[in-house]
Amino acid sequence: MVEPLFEIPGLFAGRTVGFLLIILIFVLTIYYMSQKKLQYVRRVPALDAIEDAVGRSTEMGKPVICSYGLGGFSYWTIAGLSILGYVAKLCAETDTRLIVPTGGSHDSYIVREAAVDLVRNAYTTAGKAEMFNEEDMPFLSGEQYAYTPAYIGMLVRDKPGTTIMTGSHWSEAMNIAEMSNAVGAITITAGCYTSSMAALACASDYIMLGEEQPAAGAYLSKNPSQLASIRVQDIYKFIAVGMMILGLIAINAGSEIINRLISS
Amino acid sequence: MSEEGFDLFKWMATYDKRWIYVFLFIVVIGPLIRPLGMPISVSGLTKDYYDNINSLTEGDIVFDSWNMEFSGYMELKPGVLATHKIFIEKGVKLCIAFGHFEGVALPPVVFKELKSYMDQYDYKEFEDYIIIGYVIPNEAAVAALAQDFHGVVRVDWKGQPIAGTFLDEIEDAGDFALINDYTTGLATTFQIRHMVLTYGTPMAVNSIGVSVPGHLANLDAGLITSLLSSTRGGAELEYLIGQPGPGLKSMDAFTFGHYMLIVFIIIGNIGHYGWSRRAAHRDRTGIQ
Amino acid sequence: MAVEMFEFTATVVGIFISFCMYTTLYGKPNPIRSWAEYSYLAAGTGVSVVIGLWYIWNTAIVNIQAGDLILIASLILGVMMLFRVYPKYNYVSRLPIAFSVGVQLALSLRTIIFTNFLRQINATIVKLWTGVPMEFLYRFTIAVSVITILSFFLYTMEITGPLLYSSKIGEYLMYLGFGAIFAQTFMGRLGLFVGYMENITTPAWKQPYTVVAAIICLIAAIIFDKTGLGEKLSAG
Amino acid sequence: MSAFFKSRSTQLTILVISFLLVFIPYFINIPGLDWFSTKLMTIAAVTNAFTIGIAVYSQYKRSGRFIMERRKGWIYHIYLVLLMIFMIFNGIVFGQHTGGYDWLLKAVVTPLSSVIYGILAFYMASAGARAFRARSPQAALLLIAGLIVLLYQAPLTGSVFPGIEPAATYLTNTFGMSVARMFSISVCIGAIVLGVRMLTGKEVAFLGFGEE
Repeated sequence: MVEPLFEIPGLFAGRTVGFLLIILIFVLTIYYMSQKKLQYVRRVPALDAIEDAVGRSTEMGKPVICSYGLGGFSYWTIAGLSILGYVAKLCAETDTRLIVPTGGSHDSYIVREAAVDLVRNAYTTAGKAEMFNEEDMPFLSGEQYAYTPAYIGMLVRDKPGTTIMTGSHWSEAMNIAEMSNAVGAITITAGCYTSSMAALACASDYIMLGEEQPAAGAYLSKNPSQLASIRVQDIYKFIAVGMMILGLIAINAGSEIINRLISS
Repeated sequence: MSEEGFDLFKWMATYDKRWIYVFLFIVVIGPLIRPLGMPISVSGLTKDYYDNINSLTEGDIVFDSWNMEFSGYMELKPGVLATHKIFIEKGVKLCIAFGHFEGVALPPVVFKELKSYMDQYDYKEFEDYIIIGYVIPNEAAVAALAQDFHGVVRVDWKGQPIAGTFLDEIEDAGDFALINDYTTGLATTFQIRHMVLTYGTPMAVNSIGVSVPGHLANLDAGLITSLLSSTRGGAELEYLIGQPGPGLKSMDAFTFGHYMLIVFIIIGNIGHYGWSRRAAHRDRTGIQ
Repeated sequence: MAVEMFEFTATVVGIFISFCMYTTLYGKPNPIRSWAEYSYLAAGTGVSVVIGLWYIWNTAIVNIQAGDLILIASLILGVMMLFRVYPKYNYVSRLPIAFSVGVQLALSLRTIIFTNFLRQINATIVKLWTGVPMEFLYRFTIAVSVITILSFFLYTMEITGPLLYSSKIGEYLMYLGFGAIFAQTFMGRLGLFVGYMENITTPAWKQPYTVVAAIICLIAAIIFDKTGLGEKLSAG
Repeated sequence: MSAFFKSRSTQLTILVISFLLVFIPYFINIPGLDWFSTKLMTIAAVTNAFTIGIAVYSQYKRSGRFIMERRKGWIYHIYLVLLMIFMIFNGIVFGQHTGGYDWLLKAVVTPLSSVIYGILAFYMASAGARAFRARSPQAALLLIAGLIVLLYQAPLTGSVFPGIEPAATYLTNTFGMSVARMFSISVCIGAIVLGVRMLTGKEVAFLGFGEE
């Protein structure tokens, strides 16, 4: 590591810039969350893919399966739930049967309650409260690899026209995506870690890469804190890119100033 | 195009996927029962890992974290055994911790494989290695262990006190000469954050293939010092230390498994261009 | 002999139950697969409970006995956590959850900015030309890839102008990366499968059991499928 | 008393205080606080370990429902509950390194753990065989990079054609690594922002917080 550029008395050397960056995230997030005007987030192409796929299921008279991952409360799950709400709305409007497998981890049953409310609301808002059936949101298991075969069993029995996997799906995603493909469903997935993105990019008909999912979730939910999150992430990506470009220019001109700043 | 040719293309595009499963079983089990001993090459990554481990000296204490389920061990076995052979030969002392509850099934299996080696170098439990058990179930546990080792761990996995052993020299994570991690991705991130970043202890990682891309970024960022990737890396390490084991034995199956996939990809592409693309009914939805 | 018998039976049953599980690949439900699945679920949960208790004993009780009385709090909070399963009093569990989430959040936030952000940026900022052409190619590619791929993931602005070119390049480079990552992931999964097959074919005495178990399970899967019994007798 | 536990502000206060007690000493040197925060970590680690009790209870409850309602596969749930109880009883009474517990660990848990993840090799293979098609420029790049790295990873190729190693290493260590790095950067910020949202009480509904 290089010599730090500066030190602030009382703060541990080498941790100052990190500390300041975290504080800045706090400030920016709270600022954007408190703004009356909603932050702009662009519509991601994934949403068109979801609409098309649900439309195709409706035409074929086949159900749609949409899961929101098997994690507990997380960054991905929140996004997954927003997308689930949207899919429920589309299904309610077009009278398409929606099946939502839930469970998969020890924490998942907390999220399940939120998911049931969300889907019920979507049906009520569309004026089709009587169409909502909680039996179509079964809790499969609290264990990942009991959830997976049960999910696959569902695919085989119900032969959906579309399978949408959002939220955080881990290694089981490949089993499900392959089986979904085998039963002829359009498979839309979301990758939430590097190797899963690469594998799912092959196994699915459409994949939401990394942050495309939270962006889609924020776009659909119009929730100020989700929108603020995407905004702050973008700002920090600019900071990262800016630091890299400036740093590369500086270091190739013989100055380690940016490296020293980062190490402060 | 002739009628037969058309059928072949159709088969290439639409064959039952279970044929892939059958072939994969055959190409893997076959060479394991009758090994061919094909040659392999050694990558720069493995050479660096070997140098990293080899730079330890007698009496150095290594935090040996077995962050794997039994399934992870199946993939990392060659690397685990070869690395421990180096440790044993060098007289490095090991503090073994598990990051998954299935870890408790591993020591009898691993030490059974290493028994003759341990006898040869008189390598004994409690004098040379101590198993502290499943002590890193979550991030808080890793951070606490890193900051105050003896405040968290007082007994080994069988309940015997560790006071009076070589672990007396350890106060925090900074006192380990190296963290050696065999990982399926459990507590590794937490160890990087709370042991490496905070105390600057070097860390060598023996990772399953799935996590290799992520660890390459960590390696480039200097967060880990070396990386041994999957079974292939283990086999290369066996080759470097001149001790053929399960890794080199399974390399034939490894080669055939890869070639088989390549053949099926080629078949699929021929089928795609020869049949599916013209039929094109699948792509009509407009979705990739 | 008792020990050998123990090893022998565990190994043979292990091989058989493995192939029961592999019948999943046949693609149709059957009871032997359900049996394997439920055995794993039961035994796996059993092990995790026993090991969890072991952890609590060794980390809390042993340390309390040694005089670290502050750890008594961990037991109290832990017991409060268990109230979660009891709907009437589940609010009791909210305090330990709040505490535990607070601590975990702090641990993750205080370090992640260094490992995932600053160190990664720092590693990208390097002298491009070191006199070795290959090194230059690597460093230059990494710099271009990271910057362009990052620009592909911007969502709060319309992608136009130079950003459009950058994000398009980023997308293509990312797919090159995905190809490499897919291959590495396949290597990992194949390594696991090969490793396990090596385990059940070495030493040589296991080989006949492996082959016989594979054949029996395959035949069983076909019979269950053709007779329709699989769907009826499996767990669903 | 119950009002105290139920109060949303109590929960948020505890969340924020425990956060600060662990977060601050990492950056600012306050004598004594470091020791205390280490103890808090151990307490949190043990507290978390109790969640296994919740997991077992949910499993038991779910199986109970299957059995009571005689749903399809209920007989498997009887087997599951009995085996689970047997395993826990044996492990606690006779210890972890002996008897039925050890046997089941070796005969059931360890092989099936390997099989369950090992099956993914088959799905990866079929996904690759099915989807590695040059359908678009992106897919073509994926195909080319994938084939080169797959070829290199087959150990025989590397020793027969040494030229493939630099190509494959270049792909994995530059493009593959960059994807991982980009992902690492963006996930990090996402995680911190989520933390802020939780600490400001915007997301805690998911934890089952709030007035009743």
